[in-house]
Amino acid sequence: MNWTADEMMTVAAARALHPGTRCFVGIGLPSTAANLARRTHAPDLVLVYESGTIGAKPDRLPLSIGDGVLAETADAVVGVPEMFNYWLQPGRIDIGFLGAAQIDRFGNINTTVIGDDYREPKVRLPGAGGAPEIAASCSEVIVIVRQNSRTFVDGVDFVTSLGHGHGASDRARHNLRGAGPVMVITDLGILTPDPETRELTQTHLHPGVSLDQAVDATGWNLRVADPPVVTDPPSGTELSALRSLKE
Amino acid sequence: MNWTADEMMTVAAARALHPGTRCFVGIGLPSTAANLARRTHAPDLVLVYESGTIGAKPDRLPLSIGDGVLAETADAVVGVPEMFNYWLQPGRIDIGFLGAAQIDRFGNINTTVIGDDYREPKVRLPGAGGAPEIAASCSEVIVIVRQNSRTFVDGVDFVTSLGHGHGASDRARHNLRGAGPVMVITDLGILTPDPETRELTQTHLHPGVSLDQAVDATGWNLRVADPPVVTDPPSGTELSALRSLKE
Amino acid sequence: MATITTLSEAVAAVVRDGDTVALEGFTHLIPVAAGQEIIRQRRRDLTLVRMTPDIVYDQMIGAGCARKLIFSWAGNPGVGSLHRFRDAVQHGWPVPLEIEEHSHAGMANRYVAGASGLPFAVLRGYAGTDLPEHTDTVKPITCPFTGEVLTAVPALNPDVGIVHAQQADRNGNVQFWGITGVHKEVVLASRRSLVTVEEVVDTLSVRPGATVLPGWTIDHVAEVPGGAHPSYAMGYSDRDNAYYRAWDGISRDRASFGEWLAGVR
Amino acid sequence: MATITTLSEAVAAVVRDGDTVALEGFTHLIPVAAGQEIIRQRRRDLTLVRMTPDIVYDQMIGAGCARKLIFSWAGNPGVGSLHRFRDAVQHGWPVPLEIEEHSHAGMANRYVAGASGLPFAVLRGYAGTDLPEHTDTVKPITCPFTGEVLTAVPALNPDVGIVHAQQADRNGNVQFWGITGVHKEVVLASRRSLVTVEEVVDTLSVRPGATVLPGWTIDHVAEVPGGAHPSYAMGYSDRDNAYYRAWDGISRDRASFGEWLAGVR
Repeated sequence: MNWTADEMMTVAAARALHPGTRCFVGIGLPSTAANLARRTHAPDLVLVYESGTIGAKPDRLPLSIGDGVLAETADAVVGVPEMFNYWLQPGRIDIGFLGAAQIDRFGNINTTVIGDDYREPKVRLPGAGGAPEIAASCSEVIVIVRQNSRTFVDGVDFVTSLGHGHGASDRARHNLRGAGPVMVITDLGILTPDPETRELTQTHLHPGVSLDQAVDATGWNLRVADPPVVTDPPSGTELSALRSLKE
Repeated sequence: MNWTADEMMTVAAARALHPGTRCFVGIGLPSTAANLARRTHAPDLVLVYESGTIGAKPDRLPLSIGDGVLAETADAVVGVPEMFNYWLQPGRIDIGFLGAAQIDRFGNINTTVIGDDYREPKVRLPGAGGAPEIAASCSEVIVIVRQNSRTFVDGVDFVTSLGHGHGASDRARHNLRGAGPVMVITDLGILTPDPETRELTQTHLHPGVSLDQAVDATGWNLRVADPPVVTDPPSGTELSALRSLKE
Repeated sequence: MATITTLSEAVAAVVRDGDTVALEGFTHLIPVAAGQEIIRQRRRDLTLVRMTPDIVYDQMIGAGCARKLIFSWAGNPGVGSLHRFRDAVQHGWPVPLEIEEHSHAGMANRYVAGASGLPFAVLRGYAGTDLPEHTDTVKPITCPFTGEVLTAVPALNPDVGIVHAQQADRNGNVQFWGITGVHKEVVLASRRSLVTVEEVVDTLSVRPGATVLPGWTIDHVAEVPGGAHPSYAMGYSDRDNAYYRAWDGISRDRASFGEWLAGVR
Repeated sequence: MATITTLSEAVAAVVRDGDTVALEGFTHLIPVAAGQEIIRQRRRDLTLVRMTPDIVYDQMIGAGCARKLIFSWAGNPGVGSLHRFRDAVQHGWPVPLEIEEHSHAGMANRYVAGASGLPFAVLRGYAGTDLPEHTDTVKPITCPFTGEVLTAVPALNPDVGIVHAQQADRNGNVQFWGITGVHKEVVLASRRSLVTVEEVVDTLSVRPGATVLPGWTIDHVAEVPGGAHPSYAMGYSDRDNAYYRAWDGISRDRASFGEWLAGVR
């Protein structure tokens, strides 16, 4: 069975979600991966969307974080202030699942502006949404993003959501409770922060991806595990579950 | 038709509630008076109880502020934090209806302790409940309390709920938005704060009550309007509505 | 995920001597049976937290479970005083009772802060009253935008939060409706939680006005029909107003209370 | 008590040039028809407030109604960018657009403070991000009990708050259910309010998960069936995902947007 790089990325992200995990899900790739995990190895995954739906069990992929199917199938629907104050902020959510327009070697994320001048941006992006507090308060953060040198930059233009700042002690300095990014899952492989320095290290490559590809796709001098692990390819079960989800 | 002093007091309190008024109701005399007003001249009175029931329309007198009949008949039922934060605190409620164990010449109310020593009280009373913020945030406060020298004291032992403090500018100094007590309705008559000094003045006597009775029942040198107005006696309609309410 | 168990096992699992324990329920859905189980298990030195200490806390205080009470209104609603509470405060019987006294608005916001993972809450409250003079946990705070001075109160995060609810399903998801007070806040603010319910059902059918708490926010669920008596569970029982009145007599002196206590134990 | 009137009368009554106006609805129940009526009435110099400026604000910004936007996420959900918003920010077309940018948690808490009559709200937020450097309305605040430093944001009290809901009764009591976002907060925080509804009914029959706002908290109610399109009203309509995708093409250049705008006016 053949698969695309995006399919491999989504499958790898789904695998990172353990059964029973409470997962704060953004729309797009994170939502696809979380719903795939629910259809495969983690049927009891608790999906939390910032629209206020807790324990949503959608039977189709929602296009937005506020689709009716999320409210109809949720264990509880709460207002947006309550979602952020009672559910996210105290650290009740295990995994925050984020995307990025730019990400740097410490997992800091930009979704605000491209360009040096915030007031005169080259490209105006949507902005923060729930991401800064998801990145701050979830026990762990997983980032899903395609790996290329436009996105994997040597210094983000704007820190929308704090990763590991400038290194090991930065999150503690900001009094953040969550551990920050523990995994960046891409179409080429997986990066995890070095336990000492918190710098992202390419620990996994997806099948058929070369180390050079990963290095070329990264805008900084990429650290690499020696040797990187090759990810298991998507199984037939995973692929068919993913494809039926997208129908 | 004969009536008791308590019935006169309740009728006088009910009359003070204008149609359409939003009224924060404590249990006991305030609740009886508010429900009487709803049965007579003000059927559209909005009764708000601190248990979270907004627009309750009980068909019998509730014994507690949290009786089921309040929730069953309310326009909306909200949690207690929301009641205080979204409904009381911003000044959405017109009238706060309070009782008192002690009250002084400026309408300051004690429901906490009798005696000089808070830690070793002569009598331990229930405490504040919702009263301090009701007294602070409602547009106006009406107090219903039996007039006697044990209750009408020259200085309360404990300020549980601020009336006019020590006089005219005290509420402004505490940055309170509501006007404070505008009327104290008793079994003997009605006291209203002097427009200049805010000292309570006996402006009304109920039928058959002498000025001496009011003066004797008051623990400070009572100011009296010259002459005090005699309250209209309870009408047959009022009395029968009140009595059927208590059945 | 909540463990569904018996009341005695649940109380034994969550309440320890010296704990800070909040039994909540604003007139409605008061976990009275759980309070009596704490008496039966002879817990001591508890810091009891409750906006409206009423019969259940009068019982626990009279039984000597508490060394401290954090509260905002201690009375027998619609009836009068709490005699065991007064005896403890005025005469130290059966043990001295320290008090920390707030307003309802302050207590509600303390639970909100606790449920929100914040160290404090801000409100317009206590201004001009004598409460801040006697209560350390009330402080001024200045708005960094307007300069206005408001009041701060610290978060409440009890060791144990206990409430009564109408229903749970077999996964420990709980729903309650009617007057819901600070039910959600106390469960979310507490380190350990116990919900007693009228009924465990196969599937929750969500009611108008109901709040649903997912089972993973709750540690223990125990089925205790009538567990709120003499308070009530809307849809299951009515408030036993006669019992509230009768409690006034039972609790008025130490001897008659002692007889009642012997019956519970 | 709410006045029940037509959409055009209601918008004329509540929205004035220069006002701060919040149209809310978190993906669901977005008052799109009211936004287009504001375009039709050619309001100018508005400060628009909205957590998730999406199609309706792209339309209002493209039509030149706004001089400032206070927001936390400006995009076409599930599709991509807002082209009129980008054109205004990047090129000042049709008029320059000042922005005040927050996170969702910050915006939600600003409405909560506004609804609560407080000048500010406290949260754990913005820490380590570049937002406070560019947004004046984010400041540190210290807990008076623990010394911990948290973040304060000022209250939002718009001149006008507008939401869409499923139902009102003839007294202007409103109910909405499903994803309710900050509906309650924006109505309670705003000086004037307008609720457009799918249907005016004789009597509200309260649904599970529904919020009811009493008519006396609302200034105007207008019956506008389909008034949330292309967003949806649970129980009445489905989200028109195709329209969200189509908007990407309509809004991409000034000419095609101009054609769309001529059709609305």
